[in-house]
Amino acid sequence: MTKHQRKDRHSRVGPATLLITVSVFFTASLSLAQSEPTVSDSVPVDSQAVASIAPVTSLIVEDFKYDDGEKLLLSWIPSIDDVPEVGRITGYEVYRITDGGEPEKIGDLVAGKNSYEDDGLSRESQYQYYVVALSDGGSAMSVMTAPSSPEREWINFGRTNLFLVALIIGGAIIFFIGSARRGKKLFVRKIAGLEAVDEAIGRATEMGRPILFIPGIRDMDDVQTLAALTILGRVAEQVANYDVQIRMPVSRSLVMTAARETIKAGFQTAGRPDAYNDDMVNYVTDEQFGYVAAVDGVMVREKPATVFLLGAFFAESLILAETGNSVGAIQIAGTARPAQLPFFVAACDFTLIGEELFAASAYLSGEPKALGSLKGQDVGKGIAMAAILIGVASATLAELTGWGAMTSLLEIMKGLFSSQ
Amino acid sequence: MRREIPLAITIFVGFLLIFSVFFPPVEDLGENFSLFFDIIAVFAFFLGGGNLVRIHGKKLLKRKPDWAFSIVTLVGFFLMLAAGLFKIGNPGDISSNVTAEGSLFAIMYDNIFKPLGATMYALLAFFVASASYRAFRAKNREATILLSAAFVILLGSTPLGALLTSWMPDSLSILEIPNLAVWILSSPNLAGQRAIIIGIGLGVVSMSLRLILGVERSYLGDEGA
Amino acid sequence: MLWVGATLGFLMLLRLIPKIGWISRWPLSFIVGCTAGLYLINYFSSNMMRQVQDTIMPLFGAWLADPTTGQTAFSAFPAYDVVGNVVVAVGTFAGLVYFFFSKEHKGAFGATARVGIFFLMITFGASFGYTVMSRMSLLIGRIDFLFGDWLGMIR
Amino acid sequence: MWNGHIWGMKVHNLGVILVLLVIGSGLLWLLARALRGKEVDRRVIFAFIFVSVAAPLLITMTFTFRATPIVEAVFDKIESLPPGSHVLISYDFDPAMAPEVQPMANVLTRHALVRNHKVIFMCLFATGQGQLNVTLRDVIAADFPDKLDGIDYVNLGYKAGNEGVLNVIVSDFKKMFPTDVNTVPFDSIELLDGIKSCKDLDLVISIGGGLPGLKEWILFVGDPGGVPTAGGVAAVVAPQLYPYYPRQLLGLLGGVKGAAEYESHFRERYPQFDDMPTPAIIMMGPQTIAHIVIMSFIVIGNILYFRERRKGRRV
Repeated sequence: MTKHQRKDRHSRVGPATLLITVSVFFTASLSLAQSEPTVSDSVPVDSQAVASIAPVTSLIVEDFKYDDGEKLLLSWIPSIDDVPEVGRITGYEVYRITDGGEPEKIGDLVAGKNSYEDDGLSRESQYQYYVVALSDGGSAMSVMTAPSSPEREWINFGRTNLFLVALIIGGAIIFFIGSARRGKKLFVRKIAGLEAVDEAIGRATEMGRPILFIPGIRDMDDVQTLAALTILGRVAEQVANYDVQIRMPVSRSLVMTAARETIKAGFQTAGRPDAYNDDMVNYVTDEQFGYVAAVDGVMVREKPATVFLLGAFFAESLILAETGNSVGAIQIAGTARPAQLPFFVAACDFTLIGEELFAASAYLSGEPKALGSLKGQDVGKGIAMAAILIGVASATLAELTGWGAMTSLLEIMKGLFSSQ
Repeated sequence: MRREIPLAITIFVGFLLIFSVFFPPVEDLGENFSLFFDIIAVFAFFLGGGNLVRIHGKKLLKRKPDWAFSIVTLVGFFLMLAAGLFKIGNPGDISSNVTAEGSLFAIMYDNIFKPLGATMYALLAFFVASASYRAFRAKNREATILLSAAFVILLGSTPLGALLTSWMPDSLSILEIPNLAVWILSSPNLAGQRAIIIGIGLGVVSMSLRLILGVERSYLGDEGA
Repeated sequence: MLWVGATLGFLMLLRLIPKIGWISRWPLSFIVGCTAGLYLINYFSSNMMRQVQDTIMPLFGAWLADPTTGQTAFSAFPAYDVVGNVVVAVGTFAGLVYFFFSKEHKGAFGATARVGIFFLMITFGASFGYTVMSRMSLLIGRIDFLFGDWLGMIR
Repeated sequence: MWNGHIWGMKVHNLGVILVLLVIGSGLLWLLARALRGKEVDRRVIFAFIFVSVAAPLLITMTFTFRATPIVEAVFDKIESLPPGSHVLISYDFDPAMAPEVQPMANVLTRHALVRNHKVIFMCLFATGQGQLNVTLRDVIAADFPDKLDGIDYVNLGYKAGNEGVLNVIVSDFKKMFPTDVNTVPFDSIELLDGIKSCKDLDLVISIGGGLPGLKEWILFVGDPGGVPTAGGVAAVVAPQLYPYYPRQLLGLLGGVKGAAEYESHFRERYPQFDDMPTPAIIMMGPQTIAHIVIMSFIVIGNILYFRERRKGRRV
């Protein structure tokens, strides 16, 4: 038996399921009872279908939880004739009546379905539904539901866990930024790729060749591009200090604009605003391989001493890294796209892996505030590690021993990290 | 004021979008953002395109090295722009689709643009070959592990891998190369991927907060002009 | 609502007038704020929460229901699955240790981080293998086009 | 003509031996140079890889493949859905990626149609439309001439907006696709009766390899909408999708190998398609040779490296 066929062994689930089923029946019949005077007498039944198939039962309408009041959730117990393989039921049709108007077919479902989500409704209208079971011989119609409208919820309680965990980790980051600001000393370990940045810029100075900075090929709506720009800010400072050339062909106009501001700021921090000029950054083309061709051209013609490849990279990563290597440049690469990492690891001198890319600017700046955010990030990792440890242990023990306490701990851990 | 207003904007929209996830009535804000972003990006293209024309125009006029290539760039740029803008050769009127069959735009796109792109893309195979000859070396223990894993995967995805270990008894079938390749993908690879992905998740949270709180603000440029 | 985007886009163009060029930082900061805010929760829930939840699993076995009798009984996972589960749990944990910034990689902590690197390297190796496969297919496709469709040498 | 077996593959002609000889002797030459500590120019490597890919294309080698569980899961899902189920196939790739993933799109479409499912086609890549037309021509027009547009399958065409499109269609199809590609209004397409959003679909398949792709389908449609999601991707992104399998991702065809497994499995189950084109299986011939060459490069490169290192130590 495979893992996926596993079932819950706890006997209390049996009665619980029963209880739920009974209560669903109960609420369903209650809601039907309430609507009795207006609806149930007038249930239209297809006369010839009576003999052939049974309709669906216990049709209930509920408000879809945690939306802006646009959805209703229909559920029912399938017709007793809806048996797999035997297949007397060919499907279901869902009808809707809006504000007492004409019925309108809104759904066409295959046999076996027992729910339907009706979206795009208005809070101001009243909706009634019925479901028609179809067979080759005829059809059978269910009772009609009482009029109901979707409700708007202001807070999405389905995401309480997400909110809580995010709050803890976000709070930790903000806390450490704050405590660093108050002057607390924070330790951050060495990150090899970043230790090399100064050296790489220094090398360009010695060789009298430019530095090439490639911020990936995506636009400003990608966090990796933002990460690359924050690193650029630190690199630009050094570039200004060492008085080397920086070349930055980009593939998005917005990135061009933002990169210019970033370099300008870096030059000003270094106290050399006059050395900045707009031509350091130029736009090439949005097209992936057109851009690659242009950057390769720059590499081959200008033979940069140092190449930074930081940001979101796709297939072009290897073309750029290999070309950079062939002109003898020192290359520092980093991306959060795992597929491209092996090539950077192989063809570049230093590689920032995933998270390190996002941490880089904080690390490079050496500013206590920024370093504090790395500390906060570690709190998040600590939580993840603890959760994995406790979760795996409790899951294993719960299965091995069947202790109720372990089972509940497992439920808590799983529940805590369910994020809808 | 030159940095305060932008910072305020960042803080405001940043937190607004974070919280919109938890409040259904404003849940759609994210969708609107993508729309705004596209519009802003279109406007920004005037800057990018203008920059392209300016740089190559300058290169051409001053006869800088390789100025001849600039002619190709500029001709390509303006020809494609005109073809799309004025719908040159389009079968229908001006309202027809840019890429309608028979239009100059479609002809250039299909016969110049697409093959050039595909060619650059296919060059990758050559770079993969030269990288494996030159760069993938067992310099240390880490690199050796990388290489071994790559080897198993490469072998496992060919019939050769199945053949090499087909002599193994059934009880050891797990060690057959294709099965080993699947195991590497679904266990250690999964573990590594997860660690990277979780790390990225946290890294993004921390960096986004730095940006929103204004700890990181170099993209806003200098204090002065 | 579109006018908001259009206005911001227009502000972007003010960059062309040096005197008031700094106003173009407004749309830029709008984009940065939005991207940061949007991705923060997105990445957090799908990358961190989801992956942690998926890693929580029993290692050795589970109680299963017999399909014929309906009785539940403990059944140990096959050794293959057990090894796989242990590797995933240990590897993910060790990988996270590697990314830890606020502790020097020394002693037991350093050893775990080293194990983490090994896992990352296996991941990269697997990626590399699959990428080679992809790139070669690409070249095959291209050459197939050149020789087949274009020169008509094949088939 | 000689008809034997090498490495479990059927060899149809002597050409194979010739090709293997050429490539083998080339590799030996490289090895000999490496043993003497001599590097070769990048251009030699480039030329070599070109020959090793091009030469096997001129001959035919066929293999049989056993489907791995992750591929079989997709097959079983399509097989087990009741006839008439709605299956969406999204073409999220461009011509450059086509050699790898077009075979998947074709065989999956063929399978869905032979099971009498209703197939909805769409693309998230503008250039995916052209690839979709290839399927319409090579699969539907060729093998299913009696299947009708609008009844058995429908082509919704391309919509710009990447993930944004997914974000909308997970709750409302018509908002993004008011008409199909032939401007037939959404409401008057018989096949789409009762399909309001992706949640009403029985299976979603994304074929691709770039951005947006299968991962976005999982995150924006499969997960929030609770729709079974499967896919076929270029091998390069396959390892990143394993974390989603099997909970969020039903099954996956990774690269040419995955496609070849599916083709093999499909042909076994439906012998009437025995003579259908199997581009992926055919491609696995040159693919195998290319892999061997790449592995040899790594080995030779390392021999060179260790020689140099030893020399370096002695000095």
